[in-house]
Amino acid sequence: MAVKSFRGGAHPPERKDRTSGLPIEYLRGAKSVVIPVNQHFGAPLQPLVKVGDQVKRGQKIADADGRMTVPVHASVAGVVKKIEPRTQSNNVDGPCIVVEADGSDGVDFLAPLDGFACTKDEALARIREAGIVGMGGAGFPAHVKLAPSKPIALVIANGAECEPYLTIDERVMIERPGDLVEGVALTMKIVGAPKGVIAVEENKAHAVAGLEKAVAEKGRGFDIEVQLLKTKYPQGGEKMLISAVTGKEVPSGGLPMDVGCVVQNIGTLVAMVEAFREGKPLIERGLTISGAACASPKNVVVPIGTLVSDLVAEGKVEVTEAELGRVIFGGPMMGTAVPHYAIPVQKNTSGVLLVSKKEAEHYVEHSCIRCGRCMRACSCRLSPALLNQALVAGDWEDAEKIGLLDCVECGTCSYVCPARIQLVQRFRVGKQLLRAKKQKEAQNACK
Amino acid sequence: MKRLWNIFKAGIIYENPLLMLMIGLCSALAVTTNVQNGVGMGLAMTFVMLFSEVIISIFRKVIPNSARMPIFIIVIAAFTTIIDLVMKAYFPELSKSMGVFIPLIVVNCIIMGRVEAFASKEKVLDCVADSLGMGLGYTWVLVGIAAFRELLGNGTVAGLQVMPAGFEPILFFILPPGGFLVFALFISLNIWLKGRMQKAAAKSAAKAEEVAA
Amino acid sequence: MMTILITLGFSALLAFVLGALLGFFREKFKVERDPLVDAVRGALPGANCGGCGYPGCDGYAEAVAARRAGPNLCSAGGSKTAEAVAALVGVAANAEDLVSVLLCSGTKEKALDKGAYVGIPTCRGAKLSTGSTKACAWGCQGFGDCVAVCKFDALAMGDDGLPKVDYAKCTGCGMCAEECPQKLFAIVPKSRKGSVVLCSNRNVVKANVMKACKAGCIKCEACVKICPEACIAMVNGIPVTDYAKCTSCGKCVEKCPTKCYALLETDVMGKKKVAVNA
Amino acid sequence: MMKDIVKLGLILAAFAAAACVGLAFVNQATEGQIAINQEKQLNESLKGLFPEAEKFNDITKELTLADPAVKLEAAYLVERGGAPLGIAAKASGNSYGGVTTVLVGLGLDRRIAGVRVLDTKDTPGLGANAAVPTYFVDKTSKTTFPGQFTGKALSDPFVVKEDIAAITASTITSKAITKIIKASADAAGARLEAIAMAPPAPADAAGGK
Amino acid sequence: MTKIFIIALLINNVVLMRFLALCSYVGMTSDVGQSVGMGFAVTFVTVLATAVTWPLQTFVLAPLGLGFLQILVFILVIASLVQLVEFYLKKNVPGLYAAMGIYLPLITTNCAILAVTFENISNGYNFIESIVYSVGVSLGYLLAMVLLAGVRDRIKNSPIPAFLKGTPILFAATSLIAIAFMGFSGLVK
Amino acid sequence: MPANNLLLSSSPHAFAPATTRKIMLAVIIALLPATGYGIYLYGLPALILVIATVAASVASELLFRAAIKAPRSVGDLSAIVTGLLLALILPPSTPIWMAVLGAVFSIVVAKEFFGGLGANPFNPALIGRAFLLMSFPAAITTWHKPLQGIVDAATTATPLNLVKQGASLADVAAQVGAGDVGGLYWQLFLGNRSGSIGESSILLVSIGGLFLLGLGVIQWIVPVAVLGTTALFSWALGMDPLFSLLSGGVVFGAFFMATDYSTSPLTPLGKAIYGAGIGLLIALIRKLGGFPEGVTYAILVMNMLSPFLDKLRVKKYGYVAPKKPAKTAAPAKEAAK
Ligand SMILES: Cc1cc2nc3c(=O)[nH]c(=O)nc-3n(C[C@H](O)[C@H](O)[C@H](O)COP(=O)(O)O)c2cc1C
Ligand SMILES: Cc1cc2nc3c(=O)[nH]c(=O)nc-3n(C[C@H](O)[C@H](O)[C@H](O)COP(=O)(O)O)c2cc1C
Ligand SMILES: Cc1cc2nc3c(=O)[nH]c(=O)nc-3n(C[C@H](O)[C@H](O)[C@H](O)COP(=O)(O)O)c2cc1C
Ligand SMILES: Cc1cc2nc3c(=O)[nH]c(=O)nc-3n(C[C@H](O)[C@H](O)[C@H](O)CO)c2cc1C
Ligand code: SF4
Ligand code: SF4
Ligand code: SF4
Ligand code: SF4
Ligand code: FES
Repeated sequence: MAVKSFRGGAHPPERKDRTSGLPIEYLRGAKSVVIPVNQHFGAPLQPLVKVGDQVKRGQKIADADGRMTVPVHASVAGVVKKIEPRTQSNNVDGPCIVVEADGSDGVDFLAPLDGFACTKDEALARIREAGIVGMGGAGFPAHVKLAPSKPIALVIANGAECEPYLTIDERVMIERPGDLVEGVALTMKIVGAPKGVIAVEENKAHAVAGLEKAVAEKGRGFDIEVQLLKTKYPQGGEKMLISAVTGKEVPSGGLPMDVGCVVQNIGTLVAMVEAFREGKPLIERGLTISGAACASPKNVVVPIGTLVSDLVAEGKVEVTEAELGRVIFGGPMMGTAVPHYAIPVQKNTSGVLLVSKKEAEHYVEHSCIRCGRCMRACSCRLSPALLNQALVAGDWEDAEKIGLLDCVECGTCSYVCPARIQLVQRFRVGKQLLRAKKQKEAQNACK
Repeated sequence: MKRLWNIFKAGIIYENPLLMLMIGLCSALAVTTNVQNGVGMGLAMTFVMLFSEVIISIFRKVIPNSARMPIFIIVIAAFTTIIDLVMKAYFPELSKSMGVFIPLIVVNCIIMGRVEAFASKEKVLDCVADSLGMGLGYTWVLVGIAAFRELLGNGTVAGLQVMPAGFEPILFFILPPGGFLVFALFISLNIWLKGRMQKAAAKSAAKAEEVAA
Repeated sequence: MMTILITLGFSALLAFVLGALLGFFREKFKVERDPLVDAVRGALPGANCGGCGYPGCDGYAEAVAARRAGPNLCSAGGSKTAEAVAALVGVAANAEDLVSVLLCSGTKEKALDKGAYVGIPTCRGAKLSTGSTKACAWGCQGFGDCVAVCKFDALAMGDDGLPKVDYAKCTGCGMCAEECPQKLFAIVPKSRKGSVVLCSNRNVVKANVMKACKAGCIKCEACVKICPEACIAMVNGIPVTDYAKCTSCGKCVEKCPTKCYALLETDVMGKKKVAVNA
Repeated sequence: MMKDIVKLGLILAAFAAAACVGLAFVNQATEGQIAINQEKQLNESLKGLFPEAEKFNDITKELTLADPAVKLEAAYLVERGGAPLGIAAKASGNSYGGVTTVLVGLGLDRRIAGVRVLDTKDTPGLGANAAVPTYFVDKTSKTTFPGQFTGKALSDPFVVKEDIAAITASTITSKAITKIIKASADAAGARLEAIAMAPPAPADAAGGK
Repeated sequence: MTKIFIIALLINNVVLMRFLALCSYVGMTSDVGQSVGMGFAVTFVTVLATAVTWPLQTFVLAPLGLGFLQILVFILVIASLVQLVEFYLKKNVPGLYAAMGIYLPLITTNCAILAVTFENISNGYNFIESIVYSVGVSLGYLLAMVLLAGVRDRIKNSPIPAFLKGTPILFAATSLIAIAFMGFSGLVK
Repeated sequence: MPANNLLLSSSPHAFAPATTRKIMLAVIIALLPATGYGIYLYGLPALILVIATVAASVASELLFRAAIKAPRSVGDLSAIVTGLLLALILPPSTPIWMAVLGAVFSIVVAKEFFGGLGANPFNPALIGRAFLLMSFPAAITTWHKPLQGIVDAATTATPLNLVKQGASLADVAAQVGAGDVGGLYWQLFLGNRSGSIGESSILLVSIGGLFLLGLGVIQWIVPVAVLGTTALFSWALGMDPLFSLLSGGVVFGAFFMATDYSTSPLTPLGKAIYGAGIGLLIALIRKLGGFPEGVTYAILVMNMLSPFLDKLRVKKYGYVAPKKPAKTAAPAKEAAK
């Protein structure tokens, strides 16, 4: 099989060996959960419950009207204790519903539905009602992504898992290949794509045999192929993945559907299958808990809203406090560093890293030596060094021309920079300001 | 009298045409390979500036606004020609070594600038003070730069051997790149000095205020 | 003598022709333009030295007239020219002078850090990647983005980690208010008198505020209760003074347990608190 | 409008006329001196080459240079009491930094009577040392670069670093000036042949070098 | 002819080796576009000025014995020329005026132009040579302007020591550019 | 629960091992063979020269930054690289005080004036050399025969000087005692010839260069472009291409100086043009210029073009050509008519 890739990128140490051989542990007995009301990319939700309400597992507890919304469900059965702002994994205080388990196992799932038999609208409605968002990071509502306005030729299952440490997608591919293949088939059915590809990085080549077997057995005759990709960060970035698999590039400012593609994370696909087969909303997810300050690295499935601190308190995760230097929600390349770990797992939390002081290098920005490493590594072929220079100078025109808005914030440039320049952070700030500036200009133009 | 003195003083430091206003640079760099040239150029400039300012100040009321520029040019050009001819006649060597830069006084931004900004508005005596101040300000910088360049680049000052015999001249300083660098350092020195002076002034002012309070 | 005659004839002829040509062309190709440009142009020395960074005096005059450039860029003309130009473009006196007031007292000592932030030293950058470097989500990040945008040199970063407004220089242009990612500046009339709460923490849980910042408003509502004019009300988690009623009696200031209440005219804008950052 | 134009023209004309007439007077006052300067300069240079000379006849048109890279500026037949002493040629050519102008004198003995570097645009301290009277290629005998040519015969090789000492680190200048000298001396020699000036008997040339 | 051109353009570059036209060199190089505009405007006017002053000197001043009026006449003629061109462009070719006209007033006092017209005469160039020389000099000016603009662009965000910020660093940069230009010396012998 | 002491950083939270310091260290290591050989060829004076320039570079950077109260930066080792490179491109007989002056000029004027590491538009070591060449042309163009000590040994002409003075390759071979032209090539390759301290052995210089290429410290484009175009244009101008590569400082310059990060363009196309420009200028200056060797000036001249070449960027991912507004405007105009 030809191994495919994209131009640019870097290869940070994988550090996956600590968890890649460990089967997923199902830790479903949370005593209480803190469920953030807003976990998706889109309009904010309103809680549907009050303090003191009794809720069942799978019961819808927050929702809103509007296309870009998906509801949130209770992940344990119990009583609503509080609805108050809590720190979320993006470091922002947002409204959360605190549910305390009462030992009952009341379940309130949807009715099972045959995704291959129902209409497209029924299928999309189900996906929304089940609260499914992209679990690969951005948390984009899945029912929106699966109703593209352009014809789709290819569905790609994103099994790249290019972030160091993370192994949960790998475990799913090994342990549940059948569900994954069914998810790909289901997606192909919904978007009407003639072809599906499960894209897997080379370092997970051992999962390929199982996947190919599952395709033969559970593929329902859909044209699904398994494709090996070079192990390289950010192979899993949607745009990079598409150019690696198809050779086509998503046009600047465009979407995958502009080149006839839909990309779905492994976890998302499995969650979809469960939502149809069992009527189970997205109330739990798998993630990798790892890092050198974690004495018991593992792959787990936990209810959404589980506080990492609770897992620690219950002894399910061991932390070497003295060594702890940084807590990261997500992978080390794209994740968010948080000030403590009393923070709930969300729908888009693919990992929690308890990084040791030694790993948490404390760096200072030096001056750019113009080595060009960032340019060679940039997955979007931008010129981070020049972009940085333009931003420091406040030259917005130049920054936009170099491609500020095209940056996918993968962080490869910052990773490779020998001068430790905080390129991506500056780009994020720059994008925020540039967008604000453009909005203002548009407003002025309207006037 | 105090006022004239102040006008005169301004050109020497605070509004020094070369260091502060940064105009009329060309001749300042081109002729400063030795001190004689610097003196010659400075005096020639002063001469043209003095007479141009005086004449224009005298006629300032009769010069119509619309013909201002051409008339200024005529006046300046006339005095430039005079100094050119006089130097050719009586200082042939100096005239030769400064070449085209004597005629170019006519477009020297300093003169045009002062004539427009000052002479066309102010009284004759003020103009004398201003042109002498500006001219002297210009000359001392020229001589300063020239002395520095000549000393390091040739081991001499005004043609007299200053450095010990063993000194190997650093030609860089009398070559064009050296001219640019020395000038850069001169300006920065002046900016630094100005900063110091301002700080000192601010400090004393603050002190005065404190005392008053 | 002959030469002198030739000179006379030649020069007179040349100058006449040139002068006439110029006059003719000027009339023929006359282009209307903003009289202010001409006025400014008139005040400039006309040396066309380019020292201002604009293409000649005309270019600069246009820029000044269009308020794209300040009045003090002409180095050839010196201070006199600058004054003249400034007088020409002098903006009509402001209806009301405005100033900027910082609504946070969370100094380095008083407001707790949430963690050890590393990254670009700007408030916006810090906020974007940490939510807030302070345990208080509303507090000042202390990197001085506001200081950097102030065109009037009216802001300086204090040693205590908070920006200081120099009310002698602040023009109330609002650049800092716009730039601050925490939206901590209020632009108020310079003449305003009365009390103000120098805190923006909207967390309604008292314990949370106390944990985060020793200078924060802990929602005890002592100010609301003590005000004899009943002019303070809690709005969105923070006390707000009604300036129509406030008499600057200072009772709320006295009563506030964390001392985050202050009087605008003395504590904020008065000489008393303006720490000159030496 | 017409009136304005005429008025503008007249004012300008008045100023210009006044200025120019003034200049004309200054010019008249200095003209003589400048001419004297120039002549004196030329005379001094020429006299430097031929101290006994009394008269210089311009024969610029009569000399032709073989080397196209060297340009003849002027040439004079030097006379004393009606009898020719030699030819002085002013010629220029490109050197390191631009055009260099040299005055070369050739005696009847077909030896170089002297050389003056009149103008050089070469680097001060390097090539320009050719025109510096205190720069010596031979410190012991205090011979300047142009000085070393005095007394050289036309038949000499004129090769830098062989029979001609170079200015330190300025081979280009040295070669360029040598080329100008050689070319103009050759032309002068040819002219002397043409006007049938036989070289004097060898005994007379003893004073050469 | 090539020699005259190369020498004027590189070896004796007006700005870098001869220190002419420095005021606009410092003032008009804050961005590359500006420096190109100024450079072409100067080229245009220099050639025009040469085309007018050379015949004026050769056919009028010299025969009439009015050589001493050279300075006055040349500067007047150039100044008027610039004015005329400016008036003309402003009214009739506003597009070009927007691009170039704004630089014209600066040119009146650009000493390089006047120097070229003087040197055409003092170097004894014929008409064609004078034109070539003027093009060479002004393109040399353009080149120096563009190079400095490039360097300025490159260093605009650099942590330059405070005492050098502003004009000093421009001259220091010019010094280094001039050092690099020494490499062209001796290229034409 | 730990409080207030965890690191809060923006992603990414991991970094590649390369740091500025390690990169500079690699360059120093790559230069060691050539440096050692230079010391072997010219003895103690060469060693003293190297030590002097390095010390002067480091000291001037330290002192200057202390004087302007900038953060100390000698830890990044770049000053050592500059000092070392400067020594290696000077004649072995350069008086120490001159070399020190050159090093100070390199660091202070060419580097620190512009903001220090990475901000300098011109190659500091080459500016230092050009400054010395300009200031003391005699001293910096005096060469010595290798392996004879330089205290009282005779000066000599370098092979390039000989060619400049019109000698043929066979003459040169005879002069340097290499027998035939083939022997001359071999001798030049191994490095038994006069010249600057570090440039002599093409073999050792190339080993250093390949070491840097292998480590990924430098990219292949610039050296290949420089060497290729030097050979090409030398041939086109009627010079021997192989001799052109083997003589003078071309190989040294191509690997160590044209590749200097701060002064060379960032993009592949920019690098290619930059390298080609250097090659062309080297050939031109050698053939027509006032100097026998033109590497210094060729690189410095191209340094000036770097800011422009930086604009030749690679097309970004998903680049779409901007729509020409003219097309939409034209019909509108017609409609208006
Ligand atoms: C730099 C970068 C790296 C990413 N890496 C992965 C990855 O390794 N695995 C993954 O599933 N999604 C990854 N994503 C998210 C994908 O781009 C994409 O959003 C996701 O695969 C879409 O599936 P979802 O909507 O089901 O999450 C990455 C995104 C970016 C910007
Ligand atoms: C800045 C500089 C200026 C120079 N000026 C001259 C010069 O005016 N005349 C000259 O012949 N050589 C000059 N040279 C030296 C030549 O470039 C070249 O090194 C020399 O002609 C070779 O001669 P050599 O064999 O005596 O070393 C200069 C060199 C430099 C670096
Ligand atoms: C990178 C580098 C650049 C150099 N640049 C020059 C230069 O521009 N001019 C010069 O005369 N010598 C330069 N040199 C020194 C020359 O190599 C010297 O002229 C050389 O010894 C002559 O070459 P050859 O020994 O092959 O004849 C440079 C040396 C190096 C290593
Ligand atoms: C590959 C490479 C080449 C370098 N070449 C030079 C050089 O030619 N001259 C120099 O002064 N420094 C050189 N340095 C060191 C450093 O980059 C130099 O000091 C910077 O130019 C200073 O900003 C080099 C460094 C590297 C990594
Ligand atoms: S973060 Fe942006 S600029 Fe940096 S490598 Fe990724 S896409 Fe490129
Ligand atoms: S990787 Fe860092 S040091 Fe290198 S060019 Fe990019 S920003 Fe500069
Ligand atoms: S007031 Fe705002 S902008 Fe200013 S330092 Fe504080 S957070 Fe930053
Ligand atoms: S609590 Fe109030 S005073 Fe303290 S940091 Fe927050 S906003 Fe500032
Ligand atoms: S441009 Fe030459 S003096 Fe101003």
